Amino acid sequence: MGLLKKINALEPLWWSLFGLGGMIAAFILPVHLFLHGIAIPMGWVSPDLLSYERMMSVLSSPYGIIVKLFLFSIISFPLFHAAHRIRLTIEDLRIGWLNTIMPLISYGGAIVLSVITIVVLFYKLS
Amino acid sequence: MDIINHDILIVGGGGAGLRAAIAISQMSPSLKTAVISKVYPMRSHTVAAEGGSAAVLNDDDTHDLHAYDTIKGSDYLADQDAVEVFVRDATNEVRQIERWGCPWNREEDGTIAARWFGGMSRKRTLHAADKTGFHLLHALFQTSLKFDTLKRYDEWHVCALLVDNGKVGGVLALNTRTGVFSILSAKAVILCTGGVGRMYAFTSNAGIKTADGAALTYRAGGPIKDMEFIQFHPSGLMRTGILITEASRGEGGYLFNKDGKRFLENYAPSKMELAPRDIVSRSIIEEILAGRGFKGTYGSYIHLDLRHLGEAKIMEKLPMVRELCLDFAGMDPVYDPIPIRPTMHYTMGGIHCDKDGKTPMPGLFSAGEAACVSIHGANRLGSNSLTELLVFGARAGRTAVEYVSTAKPVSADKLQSLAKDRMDFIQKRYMKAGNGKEKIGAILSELRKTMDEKVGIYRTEEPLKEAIQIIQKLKERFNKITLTQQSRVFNTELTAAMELDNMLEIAHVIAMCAQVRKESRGGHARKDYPTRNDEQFLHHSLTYQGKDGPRRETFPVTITKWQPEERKY
Amino acid sequence: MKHTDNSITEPTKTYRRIMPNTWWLKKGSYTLFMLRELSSVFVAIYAIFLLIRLCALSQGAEIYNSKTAIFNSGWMIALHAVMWVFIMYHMITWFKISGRIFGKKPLSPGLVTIANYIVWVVVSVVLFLIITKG
Amino acid sequence: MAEEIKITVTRYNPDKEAELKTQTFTIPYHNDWSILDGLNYIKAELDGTLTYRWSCRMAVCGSCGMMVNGTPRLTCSTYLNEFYPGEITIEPLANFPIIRDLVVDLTDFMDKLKEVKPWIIRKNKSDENDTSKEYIQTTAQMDKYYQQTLCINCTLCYAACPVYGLHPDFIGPAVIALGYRYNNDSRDQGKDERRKFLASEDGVWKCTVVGDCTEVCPKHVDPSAVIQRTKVDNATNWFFSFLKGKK
Ligand SMILES: Cc1cc2nc3c(=O)[nH]c(=O)nc-3n(C[C@H](O)[C@H](O)[C@H](O)COP(=O)(O)OP(=O)(O)OC[C@H]3O[C@@H](n4cnc5c(N)ncnc54)[C@H](O)[C@@H]3O)c2cc1C
Ligand code: SF4
Ligand code: F3S
Ligand code: FES
Repeated sequence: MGLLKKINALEPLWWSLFGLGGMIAAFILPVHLFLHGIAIPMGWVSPDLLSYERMMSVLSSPYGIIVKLFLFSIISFPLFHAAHRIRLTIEDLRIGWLNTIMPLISYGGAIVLSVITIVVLFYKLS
Repeated sequence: MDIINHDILIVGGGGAGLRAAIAISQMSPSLKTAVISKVYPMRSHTVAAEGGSAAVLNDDDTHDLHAYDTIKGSDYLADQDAVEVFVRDATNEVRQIERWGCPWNREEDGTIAARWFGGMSRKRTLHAADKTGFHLLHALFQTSLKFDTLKRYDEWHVCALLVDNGKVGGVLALNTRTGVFSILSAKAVILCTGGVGRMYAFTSNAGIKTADGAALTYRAGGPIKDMEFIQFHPSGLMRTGILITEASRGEGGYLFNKDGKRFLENYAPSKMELAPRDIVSRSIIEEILAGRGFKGTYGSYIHLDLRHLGEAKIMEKLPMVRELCLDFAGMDPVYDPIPIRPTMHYTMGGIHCDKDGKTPMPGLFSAGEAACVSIHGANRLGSNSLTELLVFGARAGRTAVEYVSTAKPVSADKLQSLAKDRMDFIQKRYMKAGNGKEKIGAILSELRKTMDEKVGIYRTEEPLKEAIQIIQKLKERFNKITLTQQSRVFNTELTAAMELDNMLEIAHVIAMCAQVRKESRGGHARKDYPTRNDEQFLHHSLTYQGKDGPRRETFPVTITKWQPEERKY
Repeated sequence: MKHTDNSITEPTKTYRRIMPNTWWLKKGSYTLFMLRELSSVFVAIYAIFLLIRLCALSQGAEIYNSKTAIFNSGWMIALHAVMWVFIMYHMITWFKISGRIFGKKPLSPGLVTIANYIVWVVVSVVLFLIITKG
Repeated sequence: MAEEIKITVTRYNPDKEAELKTQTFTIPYHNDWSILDGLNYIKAELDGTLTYRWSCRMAVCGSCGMMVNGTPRLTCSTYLNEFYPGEITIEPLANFPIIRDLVVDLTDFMDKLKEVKPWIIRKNKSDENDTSKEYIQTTAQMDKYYQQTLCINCTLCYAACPVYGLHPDFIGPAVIALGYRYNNDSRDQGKDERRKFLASEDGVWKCTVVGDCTEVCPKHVDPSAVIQRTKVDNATNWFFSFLKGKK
């Protein structure tokens, strides 16, 4: 219980991350998803944009670090955004047993995935 | 029966009651103080006051001028010593409420702003848009919450004063929530129960204004004063009587008859729309009687025109007027004139008390509209009432604190036996009213119709006599009421019956005093005696409950500096 | 309250209504609210997809290309289309709320929301150009 | 035959029955009657036991809130003509315990109202009762909180907020708006004292921005927006005190 209490006490932090993630999701994800998930796979714009070679060259270019930071922020913050909302929604749906451990699962999940993102971006891919 | 002990009990959670409560809590936190109210305090009718609250703040103004305006407005029936105290304390009180958070409108430089109001010779009506009472009440209520020692009985209905040998020892009250009656004992009781408006059909008053305070005092043997003086406000919205504030004229609105004429030039050429309320109301009625009113489904009316003020000014200074018109008359004052006619508005009379809120009964105090100090005399100037709540609420509170420091409580045994008597009475009168078939609703509407028609703006001997007879008949019919509601929890039928009983009692007093006062003064206008008669009637009327109806005495008016003169505007 | 005497406040039985778990189906505005909350699930899924792509990228061309093939399949595109709709809904609601939060005098909520949309258009065009041309 | 309209109301009498019932009345239809006029007609003419609250009948006292066809409304300023010729269903305000018929228990709301310390707090206590002069406050400063002073405590927003229905400990829209009103008053210095309550576990963070509170508010207090602003404010404060090493 102690841990859960501590997590709850960090509410301002979770909420801020939620807000940041929500903003990124609102401003950036629509066009990003449209390109990566629909337009490029459909071939409306050049499919080569996502080819292995191009991706690697972009990431290792002098701007690579900026691209990596960008990728990190559109992965990690939206995850925190979702974590917070899902947690509160589970509470609103009153799924009792899940309720109590939800903070742990959701924020924990977002943290773990963010760490993986960092490892992949900044160690594996460098 | 349960007894709950207090030092001071305030009946009424409106402006006056709360101001008294705060004064006591500040002065003497160790006293057991409680506010008892039949509605949550912030629902009290002070919440509906719109136009403003008068006090001298500006350099071009003086306390003497404010006093003179008030006294002249009162048609010289006000007690001048009380008025002097009133205008002096007023200045501090409006600043105090500012310090407690009231969002008064401001001048450019951030000081409190004032507006014109009827009968005032200076701009001295402070306002918080046109929701002044609302802001004042919420500021008072919210400030009162900071006193942990102040107890509240919300939604408790006071049914009787418990009086031992003329001395007040507490009240008998019904907890509406549980339906249980209890004794709330106290060394001092301050009655702040508001006015009597609901006995009229066309009224600006809320459902709670049912003459309770006056009736409680009257039944307990105390005198009530000047009950014949009822104020009719010129601008009641057609059909409902909902008030369109005088500030709409203060900000420059015009009154037009159906010929498109600003008819006040025939009645009060120097002040026009800003003449005192009694005069403006009568002028409107004259116009309507002369056939110069507009005709509508709910009777004749005249126009209050704000269109020339423009949307921006209306939204800044009179937002509530617009809201009310849109919500309750389906029209927009920015584009159309408002249909209005005079509406019963304010009770100048009330529980007889002095400038410290003291009544002749030891332990009984009063403030606010329920009280008659009297600073309003025969006619109240608009915006003096909210200030009165503050000034005399605070004063009554302080007086009560002084009183309880030496007073002895009435013994518990005595209270029990007094309460038992009252309980028997209540049981018999309201709850087991036996074989009768009378309905509260029917008696009430008959009463309201009678008051509107026969004890209204203009009064004459014959209709007044008829009114008295009708009221007596209604009282008899009341003896045969049957409540359909016999269960305890939130029995609003029971409380409505008690309220109706109170109104019948006080309506009788009003009609009787109006009949006896054979002159016209302020709000009391006799068709058959159209002038003021200082020789015979420059006195207050004090009324006591007699064996068969009200017994009237007279009481001198205090005059200090301002000799009566003709009242012209 | 300092001097309460509890004996007189005998509690009355109040009736408590319990909200059914399906409360959010009872009212249009509540259902829209739930859909908005649901949009965050798709936001998360998209973020995870991106992470998967990056993992694949770090594991070499072969794995990356086979993953990309999956992402290019018809049902994946369909799934993305659904996700896109939800994310657009997220954006609309987000801008509306942010208008209300930041649209205090002298700004108005409408103004802030419009400003949001303008920024959004600019960001989208710039990103589009960078990703496709840069 | 004169026009008529049907009103169905919730009935509950704790002395008698354990469950809620409904009862339908047919009343004459007037196109300028409010729902409250209709209820008053029922009470006077048809059934004196029907129980509900009202007082000002001019939309300012906040007594007469009820669910009208499922939405919280002030019945004194909601008209029959909005529904005619359809039928009207009146229920007690949602999310509150019912005392009797259409009367709900507001104890919880009243307690919370006090908790937020809705009064001017000054560092120097003697300021609070100094009547020698007023505080200076410009109209621009007043604009910062004025909208939130307009709350009439009608609790419609509580009936509209599912979060309050689900978690009755949630402080709720109107009370948070009231805290905001004082926090943003240039005369007040009590923000830190109020924060303990507003930023507590049951405070602003519980709000999931459903937004219905703002939709139903008859006085345009916009609780939804000010709750979010209070979150921003509390989060900022949290980071600052974190940096200063207080947390
Ligand atoms: C529409 C309108 C507009 C007005 N505008 C202005 C204005 O602009 N300026 C101005 O100066 N004046 C104005 N007035 C007059 C002024 O508002 C009132 O005179 C004043 O508010 C009365 O306050 P009060 O505290 O005496 O009583 P109220 O506010 O009426 O409160 C009465 C209290 O007593 C309680 N009570 C009554 N009976 C019982 C009982 N039996 N048991 C328990 N509790 C009881 C009630 O619950 C309530 O709390 C206006 C009045 C009206 C009707
Ligand atoms: S915020 Fe609006 S809805 Fe809520 S109590 Fe206040 S006035 Fe009523
Ligand atoms: S409806 Fe409830 S969840 Fe928040 S925005 Fe309003 S308080
Ligand atoms: S009766 Fe006062 S708000 Fe409706």
